Amino acid sequence: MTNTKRLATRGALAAAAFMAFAGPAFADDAKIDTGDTAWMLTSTAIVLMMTIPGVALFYAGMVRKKNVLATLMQSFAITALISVLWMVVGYSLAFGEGGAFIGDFSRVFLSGMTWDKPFTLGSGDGAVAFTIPEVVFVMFQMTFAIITPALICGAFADRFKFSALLWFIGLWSILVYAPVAHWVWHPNGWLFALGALDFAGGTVVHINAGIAGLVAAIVVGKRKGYGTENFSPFNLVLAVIGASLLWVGWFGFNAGSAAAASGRAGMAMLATQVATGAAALAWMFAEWATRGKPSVLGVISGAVAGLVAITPAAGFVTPGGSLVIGVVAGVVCFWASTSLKKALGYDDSLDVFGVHGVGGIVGALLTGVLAAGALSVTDALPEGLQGLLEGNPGQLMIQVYATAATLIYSGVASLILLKIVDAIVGLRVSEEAERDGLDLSLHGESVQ
Amino acid sequence: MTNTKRLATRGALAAAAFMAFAGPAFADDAKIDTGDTAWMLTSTAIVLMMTIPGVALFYAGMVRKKNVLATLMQSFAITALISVLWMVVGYSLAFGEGGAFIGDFSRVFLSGMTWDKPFTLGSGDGAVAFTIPEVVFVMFQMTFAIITPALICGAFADRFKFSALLWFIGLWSILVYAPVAHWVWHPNGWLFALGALDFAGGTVVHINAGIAGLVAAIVVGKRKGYGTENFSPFNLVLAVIGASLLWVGWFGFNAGSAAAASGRAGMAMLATQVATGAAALAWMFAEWATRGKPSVLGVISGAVAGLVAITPAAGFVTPGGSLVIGVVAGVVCFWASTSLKKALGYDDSLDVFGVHGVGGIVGALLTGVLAAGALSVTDALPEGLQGLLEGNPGQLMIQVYATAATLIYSGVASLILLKIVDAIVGLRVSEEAERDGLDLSLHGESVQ
Amino acid sequence: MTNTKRLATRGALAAAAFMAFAGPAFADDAKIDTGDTAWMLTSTAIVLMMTIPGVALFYAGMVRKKNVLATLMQSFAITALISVLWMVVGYSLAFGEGGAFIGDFSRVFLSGMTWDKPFTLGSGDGAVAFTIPEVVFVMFQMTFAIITPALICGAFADRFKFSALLWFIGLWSILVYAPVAHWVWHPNGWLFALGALDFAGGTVVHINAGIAGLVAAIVVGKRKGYGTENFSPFNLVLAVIGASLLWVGWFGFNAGSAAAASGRAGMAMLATQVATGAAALAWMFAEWATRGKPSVLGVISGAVAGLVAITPAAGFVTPGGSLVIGVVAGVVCFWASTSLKKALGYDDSLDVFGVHGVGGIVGALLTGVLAAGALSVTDALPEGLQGLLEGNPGQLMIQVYATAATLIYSGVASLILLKIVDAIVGLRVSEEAERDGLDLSLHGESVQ
Amino acid sequence: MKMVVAIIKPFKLDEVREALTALGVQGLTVTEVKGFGRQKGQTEIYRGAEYSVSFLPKVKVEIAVTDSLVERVVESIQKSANTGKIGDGKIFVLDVSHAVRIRTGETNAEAL
Amino acid sequence: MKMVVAIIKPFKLDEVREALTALGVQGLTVTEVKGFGRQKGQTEIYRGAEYSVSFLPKVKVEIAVTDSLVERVVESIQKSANTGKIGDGKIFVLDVSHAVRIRTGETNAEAL
Amino acid sequence: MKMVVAIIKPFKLDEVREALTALGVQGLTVTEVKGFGRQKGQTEIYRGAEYSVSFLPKVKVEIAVTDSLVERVVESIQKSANTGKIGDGKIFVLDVSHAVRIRTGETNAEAL
Ligand SMILES: Nc1ncnc2c1ncn2[C@@H]1O[C@H](COP(=O)(O)OP(=O)(O)O)[C@@H](O)[C@H]1O
Ligand SMILES: Nc1ncnc2c1ncn2[C@@H]1O[C@H](COP(=O)(O)OP(=O)(O)O)[C@@H](O)[C@H]1O
Ligand SMILES: Nc1ncnc2c1ncn2[C@@H]1O[C@H](COP(=O)(O)OP(=O)(O)O)[C@@H](O)[C@H]1O
Repeated sequence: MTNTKRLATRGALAAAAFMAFAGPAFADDAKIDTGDTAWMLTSTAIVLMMTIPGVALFYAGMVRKKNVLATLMQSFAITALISVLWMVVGYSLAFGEGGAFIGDFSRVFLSGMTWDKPFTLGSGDGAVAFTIPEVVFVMFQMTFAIITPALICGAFADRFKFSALLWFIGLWSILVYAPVAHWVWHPNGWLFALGALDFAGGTVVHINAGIAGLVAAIVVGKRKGYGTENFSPFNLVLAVIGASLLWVGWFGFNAGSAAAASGRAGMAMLATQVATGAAALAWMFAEWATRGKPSVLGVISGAVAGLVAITPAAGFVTPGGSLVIGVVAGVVCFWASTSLKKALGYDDSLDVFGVHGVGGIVGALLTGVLAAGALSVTDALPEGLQGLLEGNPGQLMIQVYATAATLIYSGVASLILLKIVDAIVGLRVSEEAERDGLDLSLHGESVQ
Repeated sequence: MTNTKRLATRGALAAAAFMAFAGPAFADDAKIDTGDTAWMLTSTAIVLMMTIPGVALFYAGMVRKKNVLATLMQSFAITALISVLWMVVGYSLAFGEGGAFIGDFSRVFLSGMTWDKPFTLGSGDGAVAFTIPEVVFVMFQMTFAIITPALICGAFADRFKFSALLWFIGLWSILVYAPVAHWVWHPNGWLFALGALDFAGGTVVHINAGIAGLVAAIVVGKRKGYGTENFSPFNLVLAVIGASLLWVGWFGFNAGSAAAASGRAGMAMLATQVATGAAALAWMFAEWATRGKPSVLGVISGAVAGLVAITPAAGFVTPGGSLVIGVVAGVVCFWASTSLKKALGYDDSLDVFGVHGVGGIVGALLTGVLAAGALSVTDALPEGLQGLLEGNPGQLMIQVYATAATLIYSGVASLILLKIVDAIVGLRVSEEAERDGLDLSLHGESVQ
Repeated sequence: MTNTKRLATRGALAAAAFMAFAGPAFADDAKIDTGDTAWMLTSTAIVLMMTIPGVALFYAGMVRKKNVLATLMQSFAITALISVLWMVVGYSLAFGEGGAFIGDFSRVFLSGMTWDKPFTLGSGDGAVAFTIPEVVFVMFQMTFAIITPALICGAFADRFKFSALLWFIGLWSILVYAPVAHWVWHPNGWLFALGALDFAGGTVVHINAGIAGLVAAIVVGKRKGYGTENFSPFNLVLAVIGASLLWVGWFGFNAGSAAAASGRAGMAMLATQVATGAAALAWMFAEWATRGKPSVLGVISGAVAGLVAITPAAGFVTPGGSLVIGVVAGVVCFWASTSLKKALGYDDSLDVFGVHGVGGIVGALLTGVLAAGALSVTDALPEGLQGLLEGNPGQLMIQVYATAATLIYSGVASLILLKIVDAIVGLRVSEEAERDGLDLSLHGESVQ
Repeated sequence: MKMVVAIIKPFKLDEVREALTALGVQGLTVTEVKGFGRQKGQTEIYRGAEYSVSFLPKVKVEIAVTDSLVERVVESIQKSANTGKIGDGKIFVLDVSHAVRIRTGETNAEAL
Repeated sequence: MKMVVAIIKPFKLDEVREALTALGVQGLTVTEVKGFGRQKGQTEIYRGAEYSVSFLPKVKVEIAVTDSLVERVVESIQKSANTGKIGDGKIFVLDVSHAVRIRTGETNAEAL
Repeated sequence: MKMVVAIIKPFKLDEVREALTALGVQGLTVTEVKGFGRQKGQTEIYRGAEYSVSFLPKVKVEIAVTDSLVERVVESIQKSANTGKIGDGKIFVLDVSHAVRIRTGETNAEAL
C-alpha cells in the first residue's frame, strides 16, 4: 500500500469514525436503531438551542443597549432563513453525491430523501452507513448549517444592515458553507479523501465562520467610536446564559457527531467537558494574572474557546489530550482577542476570529498532534488514527493543509460576496442609524 | 366497505399514525423499547421547557414592566396546578376508556397505571399499542395538558386576578381540555372515529386555547388605556428567549408525538423546522412590506405561528407541504393579529387568538388539503391518509368539522366557566391594581 | 438470615435499584444498550443545564443588582473547576473500588476507564452492572459533582471572596463530596451496605450542600445591613428562568438516576413532577395564608423544595406518596426559610439550608416512611424495598442514620476547610468591596 | 423666565403633557424619580422578610417658561395631575436667569 | 422657600433620609445620577480593553424646605452623608419662588 | 454662584465633558432624561399598532460654577453640544445661593 493510498483510507475512516464507525451498507430491509435515532433527535434539538437562544444571547449580551434586539434578530432571522434554504438546495449541495468539490442537485427540495430506513452516505467503497434515517441526518446537519453563519454576525455587530445580512448570509450558506461541508464530510470530498480529521466541524464551522467574520469586519469597517468610547456590554447576564446554553448544546454538537448513542459519543462528551473547563480556567487565570481581575466575560469566552478547539478533536483524543487542548485554546484565544486584535487594529466586535477562527485553528492542528490511535481502531485500520505524538507527522501536515484550504477559500469567497452585496444594497447603516442604535433604526423597537 | 366505515378506519389509523403505527397489542411479557422510551422521556422534558420558561418568557417579554412577574407567575403556577390535577383526575378523564365524549374515573390518582411493560391505549379493534410504558405516556401527555391553559393567559394578560386564574384554569383543564383530548386522541373519541387528522394537537391544544383566550379577553374587557397609551413591550429580550425555547421544545411536541424514535419522528421534526422558518420569514416580509420595518416581535410571532400551524400536520405532509403551511400561516396570522384584531376591536393582549387560534385553524384545514398519503401507508391502508390535493375532499370536510366542534365546545364552555368564576371571586383586578401593575398589587414584588 | 444481613442485602439492592436493577455482570463482549445510553447522554446534558444556567440564574435573580454577575460567576467557574478536578481525581475517589469510606487512585486521570462496553461498578457479589459504558457514567456523575458545590454558594452570596471560593470548593469537592458519594453509591460504601435509600442524591447532594452552606454562612458572617436594609431581589425574572430550568433538568437528575430508559425512569419522572407541583402550591398557599400574597419567589422556592425532597425518593414511591412528600416539603421549607431562619438568626442569603438542607432531610426521612415495595420487587427481594407505612420501621431508622452521618461529616469537614481557607486567603471581601458590589470590586464589570 | 418643576404620578404624564401642549408649551424634560412623602408604599415580601417600600415611583417634569405663562402652566399641571389621592405630588417654581437654544444660540424667550 | 439639592453616595441614602425625617422633613425626591468629579472610578475590563469609568453612580436628593429650616437641613445632610472620603458629594441651595401641592392646591409652606 | 443645566443629545456627553474640563470645571452631575420638544421621535411598531415615540432620550448635565465662569461654560456647552440639527437641546442658568462640599464642609466657591 502506498503512502498516499494509506492516507486516503485513513481519510475515509476518519470520516467513518465521525459517522459512528458503521459497518457495510445495510440491506434494504434493515431497521433503524431507535437508541441511536433518539440521541440524534435530541442532539438536533440542543444544537438548534445553541443558536436560538444560545448564540443570540451570547452576542446580544456583549453589545450596547441600543443594539441588543438587532443582535438577537440576526441569529433568529438566520435560523429561519437557513431552515428554508437548506431544505431547498443547501443539503443537496453539501451532501448530494457530486464530486470532490461540491454536491449536486439530486436532493433539491429534499426529493428522493428516505425516512424509514437506515441511511448510507455516498456510494461504493467509501460509503458510510448509518443506523439512523436520512431525514434525521438532514435535520442534524441543518442545525450546523444554521449556527455557522450565525456565528459570523458577531464580527460586524452594531453596524451591519439587516437587508445586507440576509443577502450575504443566504449566498454564503450556499456558496461557502455547502462546498466546505462537502469537502470535509462527504466521502467524495477532497479533504475527506485526503484524511483530514475534523470530528464535529472545526474547519467547516469554526475556521470557516471565523475567517469570514474577520474579512467582513475589515470590509465593513470599524464601529464609530472604536477605541475611544466605552463599548462595555449592556447586560452580561445575557451573555452568560448564552454561553451556558452553548456549553450544554455542544454536547449535541460533538457527542451527536458520533451519529450514535455509543461509547464514542460518550468519549466525545467527556473530551468536550474537560477541554471546556480547562479553557475557561486558563483564560480566567491568564486575565487575572495580566489584568488583575478575572472577568465574567473572560471566563465565558474561555469556555467557548475550549468548546471550539475541542470540536475537531472530540472523538480522537484522550481526556489528557483534551486537557492540553483546553489549556492551550484558553491562553491563545485570550491573547488573540486582546493583544493580537489590538496589534492588528481590526474591529471584530465580538471576537469571532479571536475565538472561533483562532480556536478552530488551535483545535485542528492539535488534533493532528494528539490524536490517539486507540480510540479509532478498526479491523481495517488496526493502529487507529494517530497524531504526531504517536509518530505520525503526516497527520499534522494534512491538518495544516485542510486549515489553510478553508482559510483561503472562505476568506476569498466571503470577500467577493461582501463586495457584491455592498454594490447591490450597501453593507453599512448610516452614521445616524449607528448612533441611534440598530434596534430603533432597523427594527423600530427598543429595550426599555 | 361503506364510506363511513372507511372513514372510521381512516380515523383510527390517523390516530394510530400519531401513535407510531404500532402493531397489535403486545403480549404481556413484551419489552419496552429503550430507544423509543429515551426519546419520549426527552420529549417530555423539552415540552415542559416550552411552558417554563418558554411560554412564561414569551409572554412576560411582551407586557409592560409592572406586569412582568405576574405574567411569569401565571405559567409557573399553572404548571404546578396541572401537575397535580392531571395525576388526580385529568389523565383519567382524557385517556380513561370511557365513551365517545369523555374518559372515566378508572385512572384517578393513576391507580391501575402500569410502568414496566408496553402500553396499549383503548381496547378491541381500535386499540393503539405503544412500545413505551404507560407512565411515560402519562408524563408526555401531562406536558400538553400544562401548556394548553398556559397559552390562554396571554389573552387576558395585565388585568386578570390571580385567584380567578387558578379557579378558571383548574376547571377548564378538567371540563374542557380533558374531554377534547379524549375526542381526538382516544380510540373511543368521536373525532378520532370520524377520522380527524391532528398529529400533535392543532385542535386539542391550539384552537382550544385560542378560542378560550378570545372569549376570556372579551369577557374580562379591555385593558385601561388600550388604543391610547403606549403598551409597547418592556423587554423583548425575554420574548426572544421564550420563542427560541418554544421552537426547540416543539421538537418534543411534534416529533415526540410520533411516540417513537422513528423516521416518522424525523419527518415531523423536519416539517416543523421548515414550516417555522417559512412562517417567520413570511410574517417578517409581510410586516416589512406594509409597515416599513421588520420587527423582532414580528419575526418571533411568525415563528410561533408556523409552529402552531404545522402541529396538526407534522407527520402527514412533505417538506414542500410544510413550506406552504408555513408561508400561509405567517401571512394569515400577521393579518389576524393586526388588521383583523383592530377591525373587530377586542383586546387579546398577546394575540392568543390571532396566533394560536387562527394558526391552529390554518393548520387543521391545510392538513386536510396537503396530507400526503405516502407518509402514512400501512398494510391496512395502502394508499395512506390523503388530503384534498391527492383527491380526497372528504378529509378536508372532516377537518372543518373537527375545527368547528372544538371552536364551539371550547368557546361556549369557557364562557360558562368564566361567568361562574366571575360570580364567585371576580375576574378582574381593581382599576388601581391594574394601574400600579399586577406585580406589586397581586404578588408584592417588582422588577427593579 | 439475620436482620443485619437482610439489611445489607437490602442496601445493595437499594443501590442496585438506583442503578437500573441490572442483572449479573455482562460478559466482556456484551453490547451497550443504545436506548439507555441515549437517555443517559441526554440526562447528562440537562443536568449540566441545571447548574449553568439553572442555579446560576436562580441565585443571580435573588441578589442585589451590584452582585448579579459575581453570583453567575460562581456557578460558571465551579463548573469549569470541577470538570477538571473530577477527571483528575474526584471520580476515582468517589467511584474507585477503595473501601467503605472512600475510593482509591485507580482512576486518576480516568486511566483504565473503558468506553466501548457495558460498565460494572464494584466487584464480587455487590457489583452493579450497567447497560451503558463507563465513560457515560463518569460524565453523568460529573454533573452531580458540579451542581452540589454550586448550590452551596447561595448561602454566602454577596460577601465571599472569589479566590477563597475556588480554594474552598476545590477542596470540598475532593474531601467532602467524593467520600460521601462513595459511602452512598458505591457497593463498598458503608451507607450503601447499610441499606440507605437515596435514589438520586438527597444525602449526597442536598443535605450535603445544605449543611455546608449553613456552616459557611455562619463562619463568614452576616451581610452588612442584614435585617435593616432592603435586600429584595434585583431581577426575579432571572430566578424564574433558573427555577424553570432546574425543574426541566431535574428530569435528568432523577429519571436519569434510573441509569436506563426504563419504566422506572418514567416512574421517577412522574414522582418528580407531582411532588414539585404539590410543593410549589403548598409553599404558595402557606405564604398566601400567612403573608397575604402569593409571591413569585415563593412559588419557585416551593418548586425547588419539592424537587429536592423527592430526589431520594423518586424511584421508590407511588404518585400518591410523591404528593405527600411535595406538600410536606413545601410547607416545612417555607417555615424553615422564614420563621426558623429568623428565629436562629443566621444569614443564609438564598436559603440553601432552608431549601436544600431541610428539603433533603424531609425527603430522606419520608423515603423511609413511604417507600412502596411494589416498585422495587426483584427475584432476590420479592417484597421490594418497603418503608414504615408498609411495616418496615427499620428503613426509617437507617434513613435517620444516613442523614445524621451526612450532616455531621459534612458540617465538621466544611468547618475545618473554611477555617483553613480563611487562614490562607481570607474568606470575606472588604467592607468597601461589599458596599460597592462584588461585580465591580471582584470582576471589574457591572450590569448596566 | 421660570423653571416649573412638577413631581407627579407616572400614569399622569401623558395627561399633563397634553394639557401643557394645549397651553402652547413646546418642550419639556422628564425624569424618572423616586418620591418619599406622606403616601406610604406597598409592602414587598421577600422570603419571610417584609419591606415597606418607602420610595415610590414618580415622574419629574421640568418646563422652562416665560414669566407670563407661569401661572397658567402651574394651574394646568395642578388640574391635570390631580387625582385627589395622597401622593399626587408637588409643583415648584424656580428662577431661570438665562436660557440658550444649543442649535441656534438663540437666548431666553426665543430659546424655549 | 429653598430647594436643597444634595448629590450623595448611594449607600448613604437611607441614613440621610432618616436624619431629615428626624428634623421634621416630610417629603423629598430622589434621582439616580452619575457624577463626575475628583473621585476616580474603578477600571472596567472588556476583552482586553480597559475603561476607567469616569462617571460614578450617585444619588441626587431634592428637598424643598422653608427658609427657616434650610440651615439645619444642609447641616444634617452634610453630617449624615459624610464618610470623609473623596466623592462624598455636594449640597446646593436654590431659591424656590412658589410651591403647590397638587392634591389640594395648597401653596408654599403648606404645600410641603 | 450659578447652576448651569444643559439638556443635550446623549452621544454628545463625552465631548461636552471634555470641553468643560478644558475650562477648568472639576465636577458635574449627569442624569438620563427624556425630552419632549420640536424634534419628533421615531415610530415604534408593536403588533400592528404604531406608536410615535414622543419622548426622546436626552442627557441632563448640571454644573455648579462661580459667576465668573458662567458665560464661558454656557458658550462652551453650546459649541460642543451643537450638531445644527433639531433636538440639540437647551441650556438654562439658575441661581445657587449656597454650596457645601460634604466631605470637608467647605462652602461656596471652595465647595466646587
Ligand atoms: N419637601 C419636598 N421636597 C421635594 N419633593 C417632595 C417634597 N415633599 C414631597 N415631595 C415629592 O412629592 C411626592 C408626593 O408627596 P406626598 O407627601 O406623598 O403626597 P402629597 O403630594 O399628596 O402631599 C413625594 O413622593 C415626593 O416625590
Ligand atoms: N461643580 C459641580 N456641579 C455639579 N455637581 C458636582 C460638581 N462637582 C462635583 N459634583 C458632584 O459631586 C460628586 C462628588 O464630587 P467629587 O469631586 O468626586 O468629590 P468631593 O465631593 O469629595 O469633592 C461628583 O461625582 C458630582 O456628581
Ligand atoms: N421649555 C422647555 N423646558 C424644559 N426642557 C425643554 C424645553 N424645551 C425643550 N426642552 C428640552 O430640550 C430638548 C430639545 O428640544 P427640541 O425642541 O426638540 O429641539 P431644539 O433644542 O433644537 O429646539 C427637548 O427634548 C427637551 O428635553
